[in-house]
Amino acid sequence: MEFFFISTLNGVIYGLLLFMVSAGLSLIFGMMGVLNFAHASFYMLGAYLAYALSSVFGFWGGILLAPILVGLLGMVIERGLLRKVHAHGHAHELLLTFGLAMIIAETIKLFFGDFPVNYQIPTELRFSAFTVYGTNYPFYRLFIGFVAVMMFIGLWLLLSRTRIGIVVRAAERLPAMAEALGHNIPVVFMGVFGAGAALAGLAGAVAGAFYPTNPNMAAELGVIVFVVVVVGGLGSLKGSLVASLLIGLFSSFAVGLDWSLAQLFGLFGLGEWAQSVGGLMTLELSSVSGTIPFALMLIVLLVRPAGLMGERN
Amino acid sequence: MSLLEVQGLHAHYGKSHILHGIDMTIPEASIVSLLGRNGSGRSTLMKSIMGLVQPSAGSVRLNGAELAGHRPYDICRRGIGYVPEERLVFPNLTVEQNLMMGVQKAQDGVHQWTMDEMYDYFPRLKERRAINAGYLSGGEQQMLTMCRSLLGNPRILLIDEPTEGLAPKIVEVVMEVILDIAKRGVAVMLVEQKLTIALKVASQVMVMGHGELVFQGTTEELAEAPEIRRNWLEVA
Amino acid sequence: MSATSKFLIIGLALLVSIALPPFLSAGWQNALNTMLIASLFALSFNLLAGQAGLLSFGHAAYFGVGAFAALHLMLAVEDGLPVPTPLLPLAGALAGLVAGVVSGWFSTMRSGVYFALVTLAIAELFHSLTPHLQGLFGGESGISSMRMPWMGIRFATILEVYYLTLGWFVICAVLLWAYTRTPFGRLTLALRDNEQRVRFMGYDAHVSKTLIFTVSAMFSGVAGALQAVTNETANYDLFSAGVSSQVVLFTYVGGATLFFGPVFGAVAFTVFAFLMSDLTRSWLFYQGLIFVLVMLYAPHGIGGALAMQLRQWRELDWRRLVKPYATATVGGLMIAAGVVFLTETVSILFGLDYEHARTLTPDYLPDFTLMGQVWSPVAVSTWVLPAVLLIGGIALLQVARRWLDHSDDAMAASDTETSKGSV
Amino acid sequence: MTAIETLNALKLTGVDKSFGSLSVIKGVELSVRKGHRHAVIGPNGAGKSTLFNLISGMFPLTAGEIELNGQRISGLAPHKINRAGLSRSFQITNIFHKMSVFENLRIGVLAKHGSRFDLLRPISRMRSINEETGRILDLVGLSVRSGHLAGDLSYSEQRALEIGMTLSTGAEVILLDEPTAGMSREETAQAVELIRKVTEGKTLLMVEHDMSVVFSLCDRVSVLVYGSILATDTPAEISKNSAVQQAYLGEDAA
Repeated sequence: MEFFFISTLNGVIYGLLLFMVSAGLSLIFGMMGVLNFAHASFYMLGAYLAYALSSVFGFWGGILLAPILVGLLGMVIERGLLRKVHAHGHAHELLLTFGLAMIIAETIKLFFGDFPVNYQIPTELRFSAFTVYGTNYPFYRLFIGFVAVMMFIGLWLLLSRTRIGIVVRAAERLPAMAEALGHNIPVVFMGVFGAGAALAGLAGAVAGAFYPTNPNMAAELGVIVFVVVVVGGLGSLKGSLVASLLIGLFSSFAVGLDWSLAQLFGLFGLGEWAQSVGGLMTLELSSVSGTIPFALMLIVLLVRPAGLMGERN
Repeated sequence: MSLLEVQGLHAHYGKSHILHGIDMTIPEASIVSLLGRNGSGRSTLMKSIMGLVQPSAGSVRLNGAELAGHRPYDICRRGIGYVPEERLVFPNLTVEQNLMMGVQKAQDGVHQWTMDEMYDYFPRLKERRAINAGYLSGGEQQMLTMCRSLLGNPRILLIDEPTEGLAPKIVEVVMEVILDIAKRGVAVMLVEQKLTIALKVASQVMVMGHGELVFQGTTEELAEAPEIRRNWLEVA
Repeated sequence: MSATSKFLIIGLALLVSIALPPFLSAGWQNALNTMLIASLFALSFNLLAGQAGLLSFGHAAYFGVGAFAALHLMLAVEDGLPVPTPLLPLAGALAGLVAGVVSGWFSTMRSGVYFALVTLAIAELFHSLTPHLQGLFGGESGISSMRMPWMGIRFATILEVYYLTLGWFVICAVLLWAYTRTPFGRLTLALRDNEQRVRFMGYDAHVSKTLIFTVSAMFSGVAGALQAVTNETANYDLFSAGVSSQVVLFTYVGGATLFFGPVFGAVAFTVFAFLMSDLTRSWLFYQGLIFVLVMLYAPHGIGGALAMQLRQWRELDWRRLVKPYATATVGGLMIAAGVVFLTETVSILFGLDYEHARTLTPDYLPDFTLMGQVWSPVAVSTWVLPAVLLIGGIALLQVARRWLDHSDDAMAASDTETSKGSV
Repeated sequence: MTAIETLNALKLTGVDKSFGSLSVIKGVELSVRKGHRHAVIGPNGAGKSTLFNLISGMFPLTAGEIELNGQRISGLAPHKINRAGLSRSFQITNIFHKMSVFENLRIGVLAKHGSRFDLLRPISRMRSINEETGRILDLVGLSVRSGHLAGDLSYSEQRALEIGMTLSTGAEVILLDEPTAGMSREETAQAVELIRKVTEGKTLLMVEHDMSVVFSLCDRVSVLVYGSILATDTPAEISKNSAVQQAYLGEDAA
């Protein structure tokens, strides 16, 4: 029971974090058709900037300022770089963001070194929220989840209740028509790209204090974020949320389970045979927990490329 | 005096030369019907005026101000509304939100439309205002796109094939609204395939063929030009 | 460029790559060997990405599979299987082919971004699964073996391995080039250009793309096998996204639209890495910067841009162009110098050594050495220099561009005049 | 199979197509006689392009059957339909822009001769293939442009190439989708002559808006309105048909 409870909680919170990063990626893909390889780099940049700024403006100052800076950078990238290669097609845009991801990672190494930095939760936030089954559950984990939930609500309100949100949703489907109705769509695109980057930056600023902040954090999260948006459906916010939670829960449960295919065969009396086959048969779920998201992504791409909630291919 | 003035307008789709130097003027508060067969370049003419297709040469002036080369949002804000043939409602937004997308500040001396006026024109839209526009019927979508563009308070409204695929009753309603719009001082440029309908509402007629304007005049003048009808409009 | 001069250049390159290495240090021999492997990998990748227009982000999978297959064969040879060492890469080819048929069939069911994502997912699947598969991939530590002598050749020195790699590279490059001359090679180009039309002209597009994918994976497998033969070991790291990215980088910087473009990129970056990785720890930064600049300003790669200049060689009026081109070159070099200076300065000032030095002198910021000079971080001159380089460089580029635009206009004007005269 | 049926190169029986709840093609019956030139006309949005897409296999049918020379082709993939002897052109020029004009045509000739997956012979040595490509190049009048990139051709040349590519796979039944779309009056006249020349002895089904083109080329005309065939007859009879005039001009015209 303890395993179940803690795993669920951790999974949900990790999932919410994934959502914070993938929401922007999904939004950008839905609108512009750009699969942004540098998106997880914005997450990393958020963490490092928050770390650097927190030494001057304090922890909260860092968390507040870092996403703004990352968002501005995103806008500059969209306006100055992406738009420039747009005429060469989506593959070229993809390659450009792929190059940007490299540059961002190397720039961070240049300033902060090729090792984790000491970005820490301030002591006033370092307490346990509650104690369950004798384990202290850190408050900050809940805080990460809280920020993500607030972000989701904020985003949802913005998109469904405000004029800006309506313009964004309209431009996502029919940009030329929206422009013919008098809306400056190039600026909207730039804003969405910046907002998506800022969200990833916020996620980095918040999560970086809890998880290690190192130059590999973009590469580590990058592919998982792709898994999330593909499984959820490229361009679908709701899909991203569901897929994030799914992957989050899955990762936190799989680590603790030692199921294997051989055990499954054991239920049918083929256990010994499966054991003797070895290889894939005897792999425990916990050791392949890193593999399953990719398998899931592959299956979704092949069977239903629109994803769980996407409407279009 | 003339509101919209097009001079020597050329346009290409890729390599295809669609418009071969169009010259035309549209007076204020008039209804001009643009006739011609499929592929004669009527829709492209509208899109080039709107900036959705970049003209390769020529000028488009609204009250004397040059618009060729401007972006569509700017052209819209300066007073040209556009209702595309494909209707293009935003399927993921409600009827009301679709209408909100059209709202623009009115310029001086232009009739300022309100949401209520739209609902008076088409009570059906009011009933369905909270429904996603993707679920509307073809006729309702046509009403919606016209109202959406009207809310931008245009000086001239370009409407591409409004009656296509609509039941005769709805066609009548739409045409009445078009007449009413013109009465309130908004010029209308109408692409219409059905000759009888086009002639009924129009004060002026233009006929296009192979990317050129082959006739420009009043409905009476067209009636006296049977060779134009035969060569460019009828199945003969 | 005429066919004969192409032939001459290739012949000369071949001659140099055969005759020169014995006179080089082992380090250079090793670098050349790496270069050939990277070139072959990039050539095979480009068959898919450049010629067929299918951008794969997971080609490490076939490179890695080829490497492990070769190692298993090497282990078997150690146990007495009579396979000559020079034929080891055949195992890589076979493994690449098998993996390519399967992944190719599935990934080419999708196109565009979705194709890229499928290939990415397949490679990640390999990367995350292989450390847990002890038998096939040797778990996290991988598997190792040794090259066996054959016909009196011991394959003990890097030079011997280099010649083996060179042989395979030449064979594969010739085969890949011949491929472009076959009907199927032409169809490959047609598929990139307009897949829909190909289908309506009587071709099964899916089968065709699977076949192209397979050929590409097969040659990638050979490249992987050559790497395994060189290193005598391989582990799951071969499947990492880094390996897949490298080949993308080589290919697009070199120029995906040219047959030898990817070789150009692979050679340039391998030499760059070999020379720079000792000099600076920021070389990966420069590599990324070069890639992005190429994507922005030379979308067909450096090779593509050069080829275009070569094509226009005769038509261009060089007397008019000398001045702007020279100015642009100086401007570009100034910007490059400025960027390098700033990057290296940052690298030093934010480095661990400097941090250590600062703790020794808490009151002031100590000087640092760069390019044989001593600089003070608080001196104005230290920052004026890169600023001058950057601003001056950008200004020169602007001037050069204005001259170029001007000469274009002048040329266009003189063209119309002559045509008028002829009428 | 009766004698009459064998005279039909193409036969559509009860063909329906809907996209979701939207019914675009409704119960289309259409027969194209072997050797005829047959036009499909109709107002905007009548479903002409959809009909072509159904025949050529781009979309699956919702209901009905399509036969080519008495052999069922509905449900086949586009490449199989092409191999069965039906080739189509596209309304929007659909060529290989980055390949030479010659190679654009050779791709089709290679398909015709089954050299689809040939990986073992250099293409330059395939003499008969290259000669046949040259003949088609001559036929569509593009010999002087042989080595140029197809993307560099003028628009009307590209349209001619489009027709050449449609012919190159050796099909006996040719579908041309608005071959004169976007052309000026003079270019249209040239295109008509070209189409007449290259479809000699073949069966042609074409979508066309320009009535003068239809009249000068075609033996039969079918009028498609709201997804159904309103009438099929000779051009002269069609122009007298009041229902057709009404569909084109409005409720109470004619």
